[in-house]
Amino acid sequence: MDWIAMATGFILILMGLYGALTERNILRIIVSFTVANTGVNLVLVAVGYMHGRTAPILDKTVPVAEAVARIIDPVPQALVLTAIVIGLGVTAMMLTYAYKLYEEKGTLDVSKCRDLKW
Amino acid sequence: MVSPMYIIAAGLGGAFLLGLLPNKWRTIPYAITLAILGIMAWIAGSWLYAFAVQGAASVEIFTAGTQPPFAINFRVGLAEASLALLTTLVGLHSALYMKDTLFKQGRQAMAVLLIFIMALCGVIFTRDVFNLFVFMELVVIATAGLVLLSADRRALGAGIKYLIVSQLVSILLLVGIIFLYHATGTLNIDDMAAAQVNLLQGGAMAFFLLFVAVLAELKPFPANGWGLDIYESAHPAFSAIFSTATGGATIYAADKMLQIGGAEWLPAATAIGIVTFVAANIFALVQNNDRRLLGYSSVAQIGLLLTVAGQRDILGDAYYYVAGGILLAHAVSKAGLFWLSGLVAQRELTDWAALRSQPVLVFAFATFLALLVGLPPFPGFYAKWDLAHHLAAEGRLWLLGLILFGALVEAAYLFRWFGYVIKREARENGLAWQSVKADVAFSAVIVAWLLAYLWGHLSGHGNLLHAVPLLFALLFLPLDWLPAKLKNVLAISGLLYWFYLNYPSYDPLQLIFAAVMLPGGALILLASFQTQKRRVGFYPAAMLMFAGLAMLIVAKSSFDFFAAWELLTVGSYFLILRGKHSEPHALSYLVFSLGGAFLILAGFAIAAQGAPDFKLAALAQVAQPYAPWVFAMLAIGFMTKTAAVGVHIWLPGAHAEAETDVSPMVSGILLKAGLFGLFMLLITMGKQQLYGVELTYVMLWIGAISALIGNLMAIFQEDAKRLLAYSSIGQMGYAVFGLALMNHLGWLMALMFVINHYIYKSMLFLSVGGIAKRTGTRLMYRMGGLITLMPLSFIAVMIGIIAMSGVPPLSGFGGRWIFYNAIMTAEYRLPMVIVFLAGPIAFLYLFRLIHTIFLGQLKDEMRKIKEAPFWIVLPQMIFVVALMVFALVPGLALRKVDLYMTQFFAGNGHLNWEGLTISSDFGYWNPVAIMVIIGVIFMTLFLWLLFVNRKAQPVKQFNIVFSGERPFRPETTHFAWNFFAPYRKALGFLTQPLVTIFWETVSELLHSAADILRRFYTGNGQTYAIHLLGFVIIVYMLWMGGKP
Amino acid sequence: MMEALVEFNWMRIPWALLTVFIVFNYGFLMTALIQKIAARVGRRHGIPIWQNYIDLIKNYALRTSITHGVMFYLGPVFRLSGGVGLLLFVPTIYGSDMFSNFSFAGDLILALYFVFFGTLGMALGAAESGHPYSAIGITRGLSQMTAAELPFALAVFAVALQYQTLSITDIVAAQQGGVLNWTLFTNPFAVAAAMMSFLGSMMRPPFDVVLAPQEIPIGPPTEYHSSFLAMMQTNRALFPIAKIVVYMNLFFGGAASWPVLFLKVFLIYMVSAFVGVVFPRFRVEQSIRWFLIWAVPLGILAVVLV
Amino acid sequence: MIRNFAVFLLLLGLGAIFLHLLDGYVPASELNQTARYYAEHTAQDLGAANIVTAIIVTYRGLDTLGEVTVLFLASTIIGMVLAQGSKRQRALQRKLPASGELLTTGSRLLVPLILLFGAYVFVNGHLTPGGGFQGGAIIASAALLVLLTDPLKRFSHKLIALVESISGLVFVGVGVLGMLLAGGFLDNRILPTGEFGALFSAGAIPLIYSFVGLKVGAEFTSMLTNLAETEKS
Repeated sequence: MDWIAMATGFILILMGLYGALTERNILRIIVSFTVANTGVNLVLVAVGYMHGRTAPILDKTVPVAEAVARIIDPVPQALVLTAIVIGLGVTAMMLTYAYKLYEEKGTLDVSKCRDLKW
Repeated sequence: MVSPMYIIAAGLGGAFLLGLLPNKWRTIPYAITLAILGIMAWIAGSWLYAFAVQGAASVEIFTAGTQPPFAINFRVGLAEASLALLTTLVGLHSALYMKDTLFKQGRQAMAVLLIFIMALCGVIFTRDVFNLFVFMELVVIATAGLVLLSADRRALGAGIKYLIVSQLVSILLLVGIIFLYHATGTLNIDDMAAAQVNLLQGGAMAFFLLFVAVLAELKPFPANGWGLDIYESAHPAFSAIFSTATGGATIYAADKMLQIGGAEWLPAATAIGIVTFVAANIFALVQNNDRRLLGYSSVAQIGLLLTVAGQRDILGDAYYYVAGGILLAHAVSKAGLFWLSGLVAQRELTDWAALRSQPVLVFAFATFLALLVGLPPFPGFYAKWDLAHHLAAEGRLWLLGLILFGALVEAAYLFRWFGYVIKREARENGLAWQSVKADVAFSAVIVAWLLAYLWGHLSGHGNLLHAVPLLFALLFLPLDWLPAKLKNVLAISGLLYWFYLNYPSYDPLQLIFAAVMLPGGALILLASFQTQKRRVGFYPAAMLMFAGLAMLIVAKSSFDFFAAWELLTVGSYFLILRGKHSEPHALSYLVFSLGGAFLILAGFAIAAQGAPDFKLAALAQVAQPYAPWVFAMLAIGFMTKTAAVGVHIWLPGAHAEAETDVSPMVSGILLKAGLFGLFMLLITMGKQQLYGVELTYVMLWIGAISALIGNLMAIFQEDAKRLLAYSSIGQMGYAVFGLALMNHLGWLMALMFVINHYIYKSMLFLSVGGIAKRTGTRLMYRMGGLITLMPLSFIAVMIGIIAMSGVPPLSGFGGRWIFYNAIMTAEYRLPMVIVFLAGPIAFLYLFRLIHTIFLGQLKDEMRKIKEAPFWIVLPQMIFVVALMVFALVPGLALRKVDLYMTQFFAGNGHLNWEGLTISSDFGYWNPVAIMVIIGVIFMTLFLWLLFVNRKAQPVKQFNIVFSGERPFRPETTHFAWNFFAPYRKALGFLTQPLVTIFWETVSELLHSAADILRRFYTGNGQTYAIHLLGFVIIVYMLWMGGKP
Repeated sequence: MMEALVEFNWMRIPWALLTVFIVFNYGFLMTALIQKIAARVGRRHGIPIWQNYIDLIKNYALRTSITHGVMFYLGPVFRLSGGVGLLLFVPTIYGSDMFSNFSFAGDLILALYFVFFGTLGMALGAAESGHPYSAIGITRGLSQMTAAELPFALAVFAVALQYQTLSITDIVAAQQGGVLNWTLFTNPFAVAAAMMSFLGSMMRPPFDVVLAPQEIPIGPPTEYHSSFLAMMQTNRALFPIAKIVVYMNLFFGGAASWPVLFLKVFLIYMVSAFVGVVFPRFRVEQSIRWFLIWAVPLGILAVVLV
Repeated sequence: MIRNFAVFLLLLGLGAIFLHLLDGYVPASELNQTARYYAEHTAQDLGAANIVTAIIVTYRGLDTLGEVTVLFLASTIIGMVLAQGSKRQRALQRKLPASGELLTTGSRLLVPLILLFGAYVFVNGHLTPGGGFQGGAIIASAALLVLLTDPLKRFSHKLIALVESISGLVFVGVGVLGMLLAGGFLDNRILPTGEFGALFSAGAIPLIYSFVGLKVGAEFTSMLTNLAETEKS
């Protein structure tokens, strides 16, 4: 049953990529990429999941002694946090470019800036 | 030693510090940025010093006080330290370069630049996969930010494409990393490598994603449209960092990935790398935007580095030497070229002609091109040499072939560009000169020459920059401001002294070649006294050629031979390029010569079979399956230099369009380098069989056909210098024929040709050059009747053509006599037919030369021209005397070498020289007797005629029996145009330019293929992302197919 | 150098002059005779036998002569010294030391290449005259000569291979003893090729486009007159004989005595005359094609089969 | 049309790759070596209750430093690019209609609470779930709420930049201190790890994480304000 999370993550990535590669409007591309990033983050977290275990917080319910048997893998959790932040950074950059594109070319259509080719 | 972690800390601290400063400040933030970049460079430099000089082992730096697999660790070794130094130095210089842009943008741009450099150092140092991902993302965002600094509005589009593609890459990377973590349980690169990732379930696929994502950052062939757009539109200083530092860091990251993947992934990396290298170079053929061309070139070089990384298993400990050589050569040249592009106002390749207003920049440009193409003495040369040898030792010949083909294409479009710089007319405000930018660019030149010295020092073959002739040639660069006459004296004395110095060490064969090349060169240089100006650039090029020749003769190992070969090629290219219309011809000369040189490189590499220092003499012991191939490659390589038929089309243009005193040098001396190569080859390898065909027999036919074709084509030329050029092809065909006879007299004949051809061809080129200088034209039908006005030139040409046609009294006959004796014992007779036909044909174009120029009717506009300048006539007269002496006493030169040659053919067929008669096994020849008899008969008849016609009355020009009417004008009565019309009807079909058409279609094919395929980059960001996805899927399917 | 001068047998010079004198007179008479035969074939009476002597005396007697420059002056000198040189470098009478002339100086190849000495000199001289017709004549002469020389060179090569020597005296020595071991019979293809090339070089009608008396009045020597023309006419008599002597030595067993030489030279000369009267004149490209199609295969055959 | 079909095909290929990954994936029955090490050593080495925070701040501190730099970079570039573009000094002349009643009073009530909650989250990062980034995001949401209610509100960029830079410098400073005093760069044992579970425990983790929280909050706010100011008033 625990593969559902990962499967949905993969499906989200595919949907996000499809949107990003077929949409013309840059804002839609950015949103699609965000969806894809969410999918990736979901996969990241799903990899760390172990059946029947709890969050890696050592408090009264999970004393230090039984930590090894009770908690799930904390490393993907740490990685996903960094991945989210980096996803945000890149999305912010894309938004800036979207703004500049509109200011420069008066359109949000990505296929309009094709003057650098061949 | 300061811990490398401070590089990261300094970068970040500086960036945050800049955040604190008020917006208005400019100079202080700029000073801080430079200071921090300086500190980072100093740290990296000190570590490099520790590793390189003190030989310290690579050091591990832990973070968070815990062992690596559980925390991120850095490793700094020799490679990392040098890459970090490269990154920080390029960053510092670019910051200096971008002073005005940074001031306009303010402190934020400086902070972004600092973080960019810091992130690159992070990518180099980190040993943790996820940390590598974080630093790579930092590089992505910093790049997206810095791209917008560019003044070019199109940078925006480039930035969007870059971000779209990098989003895709980061998705693949993340999925790859997490599954790899799941499979191996660790994020540390070294542990992953130890965990043998392919065996664990799911690990191979995860590694595939990671590997493909990192490769995508390297701009592989199908998916590199976005990279090219950034190069084209970004600020040149940023492009410099992007191509050198980002390229270097990412290739090092890919190298770390390969350590994880292990040997199974090397072929994949090699395949992707070589496809990128060749495709990018071919595409660059049709570019005319300078920065986009540099983009293609960077992508190609990174592809080459990936190929080298893919060969790390067979390169062993030479891996860092080769990869380092190519990477540093690419980095320094690209940085320099991008910085130069900032100085040029317009973006077309031809606009770079504006560089000519500053000769220093031209020198910088030449240095960067030589560095990039890998010409001696730069690191690329040593690296390519070792790479070729390791590939050949492993038998990966198709890879070696592809690399050499790509390098040849690259040399073609780069030196075509150099031709534009030297030859195209420059716009007046073409150069946006700023001293800061120029100094930064020039710093790259200094680093380039330092690298050349360093790589020479490290190479096992001896440092090229220690070779005295090369140093002597380079000495002329700083001396270029001296007046031409002084430099000429220095050059001549240098040549003579070097000949005198090495005289005792030459064996008779080398002595003849050395005599032709060094004192012979000095003799021709006499003609260079006649220029008044400083002649900037002539003497370094000429002396480079002579240095190459001097080193070629005494080369013992294959490396020295090949280095000398490339030196003389480069020197002669720069020499030929000086001619007024010589640009396309010099380019075709260089491409053919480099093609030949690369064949020679491949030949030596296969012959060496992995031996580190391969002696030329060892060519004789090459193992059987390779020997014929080595022979074939080396022979073709040498024959491109002697312009055998098939590879001869560069010669007419190159020799005809060169300057007056350059043509004899190139034609009389340079062609002999090819002959010397063939001599060396035949002495060592002798007869070889390839698929049952005797290779020397094929050479025999090639020599015969080029003799025929060369002479035939010479007949129909209207331009005097082209006529002489084609005749050189014919004469060289004779010499190759003589060599291919493989008997004592055949070789002696070839040597006779070396001497004869040098003397009369230099003489004829000098006289024609003198005439062209006086009459202002080289077209023969526009001259005529110059015998009265230019008697000395006439005498030189007459003696020259008598010698060349082989008529008895003069030395040409000696060559023919030895030729006849040689073919008596030759085992093949059919090629003789063609050579016999080629012999008399020489008469035709010789007569045409002397008739149309000197005899016949004098034109009106040429009535008042004077004799050729003194300094051009003097060498000709010396040559006349030399011809006479050589005709009278051929033994002077040939006796010693005749004895020397006996050792090659077991003593049979040698001449005996007692008394005045020279006799062979078949015939005899007494030059003195012939000269005396003919002289006596001639003088008696001449005196008799003088006595009878003592009252002969000289008449005016038109006083000829013209059946009663008066000749209208000199033009109508001087029979010169289309001189051999009937001959063209009879044998004209032989002179169809088939070879020219063949080579033109080849280049046309390449250009049109490039032009069609480059449409592949439509410019749409999403299309580029689709290309990347396609690339991933294709590599996946190939990999899946490949897996057992 | 000096010891070579001492042992040089000075008597050779007068003997050589004697050879030249004999051949000179024989040439004058024989060429006139051949002219007469050709005329008689055309049902004309033809010139008297001593016509050449009359022309010679007339030309030398002319008082006025003009010169177009140094090379023009040297043209005939080159021409005649070429003819005389060729004669002297080849041993005329086999076996007699008197008449082996200066053949010690060089062998067959010297003779083969010395033929061009005269042609080259003539070409330079005629070109200096500035007359377009002479230039056209020279181009035709040189073009035709290249094709004509090829079969001869192949024949010579075949003969040299057959007798394994390049010295003419040895070749003649090898052909002594009976007609059957002349090269004509031992190597017929070579002789056939050589005789075809002989036609090309004798300036007789099928291949006389060089002089082309009607079209470009006598081609190269158009501008020459008086003593220059005289010198050229002496060469026109001397040079064919010298060439035929080479052919005779190589292919027809040489001549042991003067009468044998006179007979053989006449017969060989008759071959070209015989062909000349029958065939019309070839254009230059036709003659080149003729040589390459007919004569050269024979030469190749000779070389390959020897 | 062909493009969409091509994309579809390629994504099918990618889907195949993911499928290959998916069915090759076997959930781990028990912790692998890295996770086990963290589970056993976090408590007594670093004294942090929240293992994820321990990994983020100390064990993989460099990543976090990288992240923070990413944010700093993003906000700097946005500042640079947008400032470079339009000149924003023109006064906001037109008056927007006042936003709805519910929104103004709601925001006036909620903003301080959100700020407090945000501060709580990043101060207790090492004890309870959450940490610097989550807290910073919450603070930024407060700023977003303010902007929603009053789009023409202008925050002082100087203050934001100041907070951002100081917290960045502190982070780097602590890192360097870790190298000088304790085991290595970013080692948190420069301060006493205190007794387990208390507020002031786990060495420098709370210090680092709170500054990270401040920095992230400041950067998000600066991004929001920069993007907001691009509104053509």
